[in-house]
Formats: sequence, C-alpha cells, structure tokens
Amino acid sequence: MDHFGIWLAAFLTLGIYSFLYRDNAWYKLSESIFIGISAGYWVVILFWDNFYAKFWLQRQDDPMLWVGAALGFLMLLRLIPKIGWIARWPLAFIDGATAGLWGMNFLASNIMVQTKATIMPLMGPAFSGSIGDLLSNLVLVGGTFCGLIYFFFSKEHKGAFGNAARVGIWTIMITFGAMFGYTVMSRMSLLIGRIDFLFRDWLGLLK
Amino acid sequence: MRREIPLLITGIVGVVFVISYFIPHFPFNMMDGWFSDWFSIIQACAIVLGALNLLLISSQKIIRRKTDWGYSIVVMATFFLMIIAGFSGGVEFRGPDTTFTWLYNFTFMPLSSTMYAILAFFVASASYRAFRARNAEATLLLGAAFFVMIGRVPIGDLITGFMPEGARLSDLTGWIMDYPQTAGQRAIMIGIALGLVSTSLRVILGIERSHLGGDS
Amino acid sequence: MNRRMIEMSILAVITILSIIAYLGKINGWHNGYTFSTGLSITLIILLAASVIFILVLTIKGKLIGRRIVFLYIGIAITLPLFMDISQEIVVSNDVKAVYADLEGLPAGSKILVSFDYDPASAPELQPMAEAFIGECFKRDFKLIMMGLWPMGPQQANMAVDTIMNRMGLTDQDIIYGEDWVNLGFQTGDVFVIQRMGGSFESMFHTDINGRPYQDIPLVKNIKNFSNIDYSFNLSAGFPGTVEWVQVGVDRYGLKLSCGNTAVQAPTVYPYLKAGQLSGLIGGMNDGAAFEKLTQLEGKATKFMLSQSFSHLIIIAFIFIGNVAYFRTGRKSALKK
Amino acid sequence: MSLSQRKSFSVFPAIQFIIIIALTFVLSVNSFAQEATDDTTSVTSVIIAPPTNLLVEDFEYDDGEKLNLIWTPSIDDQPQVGKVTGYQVFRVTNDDVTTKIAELMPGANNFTDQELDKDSTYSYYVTAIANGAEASSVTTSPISPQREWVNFGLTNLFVIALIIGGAIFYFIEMGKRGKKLFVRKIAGLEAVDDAIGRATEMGRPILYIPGIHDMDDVQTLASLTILGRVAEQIADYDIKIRMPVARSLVMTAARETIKASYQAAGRPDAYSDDMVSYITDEQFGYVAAVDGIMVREKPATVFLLGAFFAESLILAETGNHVGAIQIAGTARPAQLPFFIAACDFTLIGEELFAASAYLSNEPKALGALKGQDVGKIIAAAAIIAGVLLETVIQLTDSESAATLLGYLRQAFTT
Repeated sequence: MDHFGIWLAAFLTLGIYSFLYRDNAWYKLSESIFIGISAGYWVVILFWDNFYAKFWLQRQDDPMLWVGAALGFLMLLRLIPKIGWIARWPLAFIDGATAGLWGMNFLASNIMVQTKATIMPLMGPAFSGSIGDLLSNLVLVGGTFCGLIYFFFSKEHKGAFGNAARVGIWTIMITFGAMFGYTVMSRMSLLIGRIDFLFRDWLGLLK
Repeated sequence: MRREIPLLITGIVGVVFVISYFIPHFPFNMMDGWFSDWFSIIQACAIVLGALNLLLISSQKIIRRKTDWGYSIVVMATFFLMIIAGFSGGVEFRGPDTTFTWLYNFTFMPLSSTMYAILAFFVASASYRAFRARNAEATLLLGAAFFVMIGRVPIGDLITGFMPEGARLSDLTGWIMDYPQTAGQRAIMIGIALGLVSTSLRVILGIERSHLGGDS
Repeated sequence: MNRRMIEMSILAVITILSIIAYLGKINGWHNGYTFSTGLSITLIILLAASVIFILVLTIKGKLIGRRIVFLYIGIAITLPLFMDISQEIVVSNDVKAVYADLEGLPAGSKILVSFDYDPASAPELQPMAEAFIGECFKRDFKLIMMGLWPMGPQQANMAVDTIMNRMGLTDQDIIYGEDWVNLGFQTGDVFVIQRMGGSFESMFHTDINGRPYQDIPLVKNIKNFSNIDYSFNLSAGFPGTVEWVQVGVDRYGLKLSCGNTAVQAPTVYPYLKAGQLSGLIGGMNDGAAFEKLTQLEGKATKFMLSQSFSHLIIIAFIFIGNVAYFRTGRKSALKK
Repeated sequence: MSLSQRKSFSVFPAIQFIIIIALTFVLSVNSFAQEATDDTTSVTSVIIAPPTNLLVEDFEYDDGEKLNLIWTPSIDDQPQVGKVTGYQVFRVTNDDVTTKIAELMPGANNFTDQELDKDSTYSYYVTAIANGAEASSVTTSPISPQREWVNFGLTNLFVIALIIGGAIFYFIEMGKRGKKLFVRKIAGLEAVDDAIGRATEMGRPILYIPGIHDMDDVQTLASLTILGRVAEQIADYDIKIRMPVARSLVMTAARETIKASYQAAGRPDAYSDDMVSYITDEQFGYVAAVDGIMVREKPATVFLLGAFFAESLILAETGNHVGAIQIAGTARPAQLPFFIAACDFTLIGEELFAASAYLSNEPKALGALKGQDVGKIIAAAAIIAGVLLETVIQLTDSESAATLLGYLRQAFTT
C-alpha cells in the first residue's frame, strides 16, 4: 500500500470538490497540478504512441509515412513567424481529408441505414400484431417523419406543416428527456464510484 | 497565393477522398489508412506548438507577476515532472513500477475521475434550477426523464410491483426507449448527417474559407 | 468567528477524522461498518423529512441555494453505501439478449472484447466487464481483448484479475495465451477497426506484454473478423460502439453487442432497433442485471441502493424547483 | 434360396451379438483410455461426411486481394447432436505449398481469404473435424483474385450522394446567380448579435469554446466557420475574445480564423495570438482550467459550439453560475438535454452545421441549406412510401407492391 500516493490522491480529489463550495486556493492548486500533469502526459503519450510507434519504428517499411512527417514538419514552421503561413497547408490537407471521409461515412451509416430501418410494417404479418404494436410503430414512424420536418429550413413552421414540426419537436423532447434520465443515471454512478474510493480505498470505512 | 494554395489543397484532397470511397483499387483503397497515420504524426508534431504556448503563457505570468502567478509555477513544475518521468525511462515508460505510472495512478487518474464525477453535482443543480415545466415541450422532457429515472432503477418496480408484468414502470420505460426515443434519435441522426455532408461540401468547394486564414 | 475561521476549523476536523480513520484502517482497529436496519430506516426517514421541510420552505417562498442541493446529493449517495438493504433487480430485454447470445455459443467460441474506456468511466463499465469475462470463463469461451482507448487494456487486466479472484480461479485454470489474450492499445480510432477487418496482426504486432502475435497459441490462427464468433464492446464515448457498428458490423459483418455508459446508451438504441447490435447493457443498473443473470454479483449490485436514492433525490429537487417556479408566478429567478 | 435365407437368419443374430460385444468392449476400452490420457485422438470409429459444394469466387469490388469461399456444411454437422466440432480451411498456392488458414466453428459455411496476390493462383479445400476423425472436401481448381476499379456495390450510395450533393450544388449556384432563397429563422442564431452586443455594453470578454475534438471532426470545422463570422462582428465592436482550446491543431487553425476575420473587418492591428491559448489535451484538465477562467474573468457571453462530451454540463452550469449569456450547439445528441436546460439558446444537431451559412447570409451559403432540405425530403418520402407499401402488402399480399418495396429497400442498402 502506497500511503503517500493514496493521501495525495485523496488530497487532490477533495481539492477539486472544494470548487463546489467556491473557487479557492485548494482548487487552484489542484487545477494547476492537473493542467501541468495532463499536458505533460499528452506530450509523452503523443510522442511514444504516435510519433515513435507510428512513424519512427516503421519509417523504413512504409515510405508513405514520410508524407505525414513532412506535413508535421510544415506544421512546426508556425514557430518561425516569417514563414508561419506555410502551416496552413497541412491544415488545409486535414480539412479536405476530414470533409471527404466523414461526409461519405455519415451518408452511408446514418442517412441510408436509418431511413431503411424506419421502413417497417405497422403491424406484424397478417395482422398478428396487437393494436398496441400498431400504435407503437406509428409513434416510431410518425416521430421520425415529424422530427425531420422540424429540421426543415426552407419553410416557416406554420399551418399543417407547423403542426407536424411541433409533433417533431415533441418527439425530440421525449428523446432528450430519456437521455436526461440516462445521463443522471450515469453521473450518479460515477460519483458513487468516487465516494467508494474515498470511504473504502482511502479510509476503509466501508465493508 | 497564400490564400489560394490552401483552398486548392482542401478542394483536391477532399474530392480525392470522396472518390476513394468508391474505388477499391490501389492506391485509393489505402488512402484512409494513410490519412489516419499522417494525422497521428501531425498531431504529435503539433503538440509541440501547444506545449510551447502553455509554457509561454505560464512564464509570462510568472515574469510579469500577474495575479495567481504562483500557480503558473506549479503548472510548469508538474509539466516538466511528467515529461521527465515519461522520457527518462525510454519506451517502457508505461511499465507497472515506473514513476510515470505512479504519477498517473495517484495524480492524473484521481483528478480526471473526480472532475468527471463532479458532474453528478452539476446535474443535480441544473435539474433543480433549469428543468421547469414551462411549456408543453419542457413538460414532455420532464415526463420522459421522470419515467426513465425511476423506471431504470429497482425502486421503480418496487412501487409498481402490484401491476401485472408488462405494465410495470420498467416496461413503460422500455417502451419509451424503444419507440419515441428511437424516433427522435433517428430524426436527429439523419439531420446531423445531412448537415455534416453539406458542411463538408462547403469546405471542399471553398465556400467556407475563413478557417484557412487571410492574406498575410 | 468569521466565515474563514469556520471554514478552516471544519477543514481541520475533517482532516483529523480522516487521519484517525486511516490509521484505524492500516492498524486493523476497524474493519468497515454497516448500519443496522433500525439505523438505516431512521436515517431514511430523517432524510425524507428534511426534503419535505425544504419543500415546505419553498412553498412559503424561501428558496434554497445550490450548495444545499450539492450537499443532499452527497448524502443520498454516501449513506446507502453503508446500508444493507436488498432490492429486486429488473432485467431488461436488451440485457437478456446479451446473455442469450452467450448461451447460444458453443464452448471454445472466440470472442473479441474491446475495452474502449478509461478509469474515469470504470464505476459503470468495470462491473459489466467483470461479469462478462466471468461468464465467458465459465462457458469456456476464448477471449481476445484489446482497447481503442489508451487505458482500456489495463482495465481489461484488472477485470480479469478481479473476476478470477472472485471465482476462485487460478492461472492454471485459465491460461493466458490459450484462454485469453490482451492485445493492448492502438492509436488510430476507427481505422484500427477498419484495418482489423483485413488482419489483426497488422494492427497488433504483439500483445500487451510484447509477445509476438504468431507466438500466441490463441490468436496465431486468427486472421481477422471472419475468425471471430462474437464480439462485445465496452464503450464510454468516442471511439466506441458507434464506430464498431459503422465499421465492424456494417462493413465486416461482425456480430456485436455492447456495454455502454448510461449516457451513451440512448444514442445506440437506433442501431439496436435496426438489428446492427444484438444486445445492450446500458449503465450500472443493467450492469447489476447482468450480474444477476450470470450470478456473479459484484459492485454494480452493491451500488444499486445508492443509485436508487440519488434518482429519488434528483426527482425530489426537480419537483421542488418546479414548485418554486409556479410559486413565484413563473418569473422565477432563483438565487444562485 | 429359402435355405440360405433361413441360414442367414440363424447366423445373423449371432454375428450381431458378437459385433455388439466387440464394439462394447472396444468402446469401453476406448473411453477408458480417453479418460486416462484425456486427449488421445486415436478414435477411429467416428466417421463423418465431408463438407460439399465448395465454391471459390472472386471477392467483388476489391483490389484483387480477396477470395470468397462458400460450402455446404457436413451432414454430420447439426446443432447439439452433430459430431462435427469445427472446420479447417486449407489453401494451396501455385507452388504447391499447403497452409491451414483458418479454424472455424461448427455451422460455418463461408470464409473470406484476404491479403492474396492477384498474380498467383489459389486452390482450397475445407476439412470437417470431429473427435478423432476428419473429412476433406475436394480441392477446388486454381483461381486468382481479380482487381476492380470501381466498387459497384456502392452504386446506391453513389446515386444518393449524387442527388444530395447535386441539390446542394444546384442551390449554391442559384444563390450565386442572385436568386432569393428563403430560410426560416433559427432562434439560437438570431441571438448571436444580442449576445455580442451585451458583452460590449458590460465591457466583459466573450468566451468561445470550440469543443474538445481535434480538426479531424467536422463539428470542429463547423465551429471554426462559425467563429469566423462571430469574430468579424467582435472585431467591429472591439471587445476581448478569449478562446482556450484543448488541441494544438485547433489552436493554430483558430488563430488563422480570427486573424482572417479581423483582416476582413479591416482591423488587423487589433488581432493578437493571445486570444487563443492551448491548455491541455486532457478532457477534464481542460475543463478544470476553463471553469477557473469563467469564475475569475466572468465573461458576459459564452459560445459552446462544437463536439462536446461529458464536460458540456460542467461548462454550461459554471457559465450560468457566473451569469453569462450562453449559446450552445453540438451534434453529440447525448449532450443536448443539458445544453437546453443550462444555456439560453441551443443549436440542435443539424442547426450547428447550418449556423455559419445562416450567419453569413450569403446566398451561396444559404443554398447549401436548401440542399440539405432536399435530403430530408428524400428520407421522409422514402419512409412514408415504404411504410405505406408495407401496409398495402399486409392488406392485399400484392406482388407488385412487394417488388416496389424491394426496389425501395435496395435503394437504401449500402
């Protein structure tokens, strides 16, 4: 058991919680330690996992990696004010690639698959489903449809169209409510874990 | 020129990546993999800029004795502590008995878990302060939240234990999740995807260009 | 005494109490405490009464500040940890689906488990990981573990240790390299999954301990997803379940179910309904349900009382907040 | 004839008896031996049928590196009662080297062999394995994988991408030509002017948070495009903008953005690199710092636009606590409920992507929004048509409706 370590961890934990009371020196100290430690952590991690493992170790096997290194080097030219603008090239490259890649992925996975999944019979084959199923499926199909109407930009939300949009925002609000409930659940679990650390691992008061 | 070249790069790269989605032939089939590698390497280089910026701001604070400059010393000290711990041990820095791991376990890990768990308190205060049955929309949100919160813990079925199976709170919650919730999610997902496609196109076509800088 | 003095003395008292408790722990003066049923019930009644008191105050027009709310959340979570009250845990259909999948697999099936989370999300996901691994060991499945998050594989090792201890298994019963293997972490997010579709080995040259891929009996014949019978993904965000569905399932036909933090869970429902996911364990409550199915009770079950309590407190405060809102003629400006 | 028949009748039970005795003996010895040595595989009495109909085809639309194998499982491979414990797939190359390439579970009937060379030929056979026995299929004739230039399997995706992309393109072109395009009001964006004006009146800074993802997320791109529009207005008013970021690349890109905006507003001298500062890549380290900044600098206005995760609520609650006007937006649905609760205006999902076009009020940017709407019409129409067809099929068993539905589903299959 590492006595110093566990007291340090508890000290920092409580320092962060003290922010709930108000901003204070203990919090500022914990915050600064956090910023310093985590910035250092990411420099270390990015060097070893990204630069060393992805480039340095494999630079001979895969000549294409040198392109990445070149782009990274151009990025570093930011440090020289006179030619700093060259750093826009790698940025432009990243923008283009991101836009190109993500656009297609989302088109395929979100638009097409989800549209197809919503095409469904309202009742089971040969009316095997109950009235309840019919209503449920109507909610699913109608909710999705009206939700799309809500996001429609080209038309003012008025009249029948406005009513559909209103049903759409209702559906979306139910979704948000459900997500809210799940979020509460999640956050409480995390706090339970943290309090378990304080009372079990640190102080040993819990059985 | 300083402006045109980046726009040209974005446009060409964007189009090539869109096309590569449909072409299984070499080299197009390798492009996304390459990009992922390159991006990792660029990230590793760029962190130098970030770290230097952090150090610059901190040292300026210390030199000019700005408010709370003492904490900037802490930032710099802990930063270098982590750097030394991470690089002195070579590639095995993540081993179980290294200083790096110790620092991770007893500072980084508790700090990030705590900051994460502090959310519970903010969730509570936001719930108390902001979730009001102001109008029909807000009331629906509250209602759904209520059923999910109570129906997804054992206490919900304890309360409705007298009801037949299939009509208890947990079942109602299940229905909300499966039907209206999923409908809303789908509408949001499809909308987001469309927005994403359109933004991507605008970036590729150079209609959105301010993020690539001005003329000097 | 001014405010600063009060703050300082409270801090000092807490510090002294902590030191005493800590010394007690390491010297074995105490072994942890559990409240008796009588005390538990008294505390619950007191808590309920004080919440009602706040409600009455609110109705009278006196509003409480957010620090009080913070205090109540702390209490509602801490006290139940000391109580020993059991509750009937409800198992949802999505959790049953995961268990049914495992029941349907023959012994020797190869299962890919991806640990895409870090210690911060461990309270929710670690119990699921433990129960899942335990159930797989019971059924003699072979586990191939990996992580898309840097700290994921460490969580995997911790989960294996914990569950083997709890089940009384030793390294002879469950052999590393034959019954399970931990391939470690790789950067590249979604591209890792994509390249695993071609070959696992191209992404993971060695396991987490540096042993070459070809020297590990369990995986040396595993080329890619087509050799995997089932997969399970523990996810706390990006990259996670969504990415596994988009690439692993949609492109490579992987059979996938997942354990998610509760925040994530609603966003994967559309995939669940569309059949891209076969089952879902969402949040600590589902974690407890899965522990119940596998009869491997662990922390999720233990924490359920606190979970229930905290939800009730939140609901109570939403209610009080709304009372305040309607009480003040809907022009509510709560003090901050 | 009759005699021999009778004879065989009399002889048969005897032989049967002997065989049974012998078998029992052998089996018991065998099982005994098995128990003793545990993994002896010398059981020869189990006979299984081999897998049949092994077919090797080129994997469609790849770079010439994959082959698809399909076969009919052994007839002794039945769930629960079958004797087959698995399959092994073997590959024979043109220089006659045989390698085992896969071990599969019972019930398996296909496999994709990958990382092949398109200039070599390959043959395959599949072996069913039982406890101590195995049976191989015939070896297929040699085949080599084909390389294709276009993935026709994605034709549907291509068509839909073309329609949506084309629509966006078309409306952008219309916009350029000066056609007036109507776009409805988006509340959160109408508020941007007021929010900036408020900061001016109060003489306090504006805080802009672009989310915590890096430049490889389109949400971050969208956020920076919005930043461009916002910064132009900020430059006009001469207020302080403060932008702590969690990624070094975002820092660089954000500086470029603000600089360009200040130039466009004719105030390049007012720009300084200090406006944007890097904190740390660590999600919660970043949040701890931003919380500190909020409490200590008390910004009048906070923009939270981009990819947000759990930190969203901490930021939004703290911002609310210090009394800032907050405009938030993200495409991460899980974070939206709390943004809606804690912030004054929230851009829901798609609205975040629409924001920069909307704020610019340039016709060609607005055209892109029109294009998005075409996508929504397609999705909505497909859903309604599909559900109607499904219902018609249920009511009437109509074959033509079924065919139509088949086409519709096919169109949305990737």
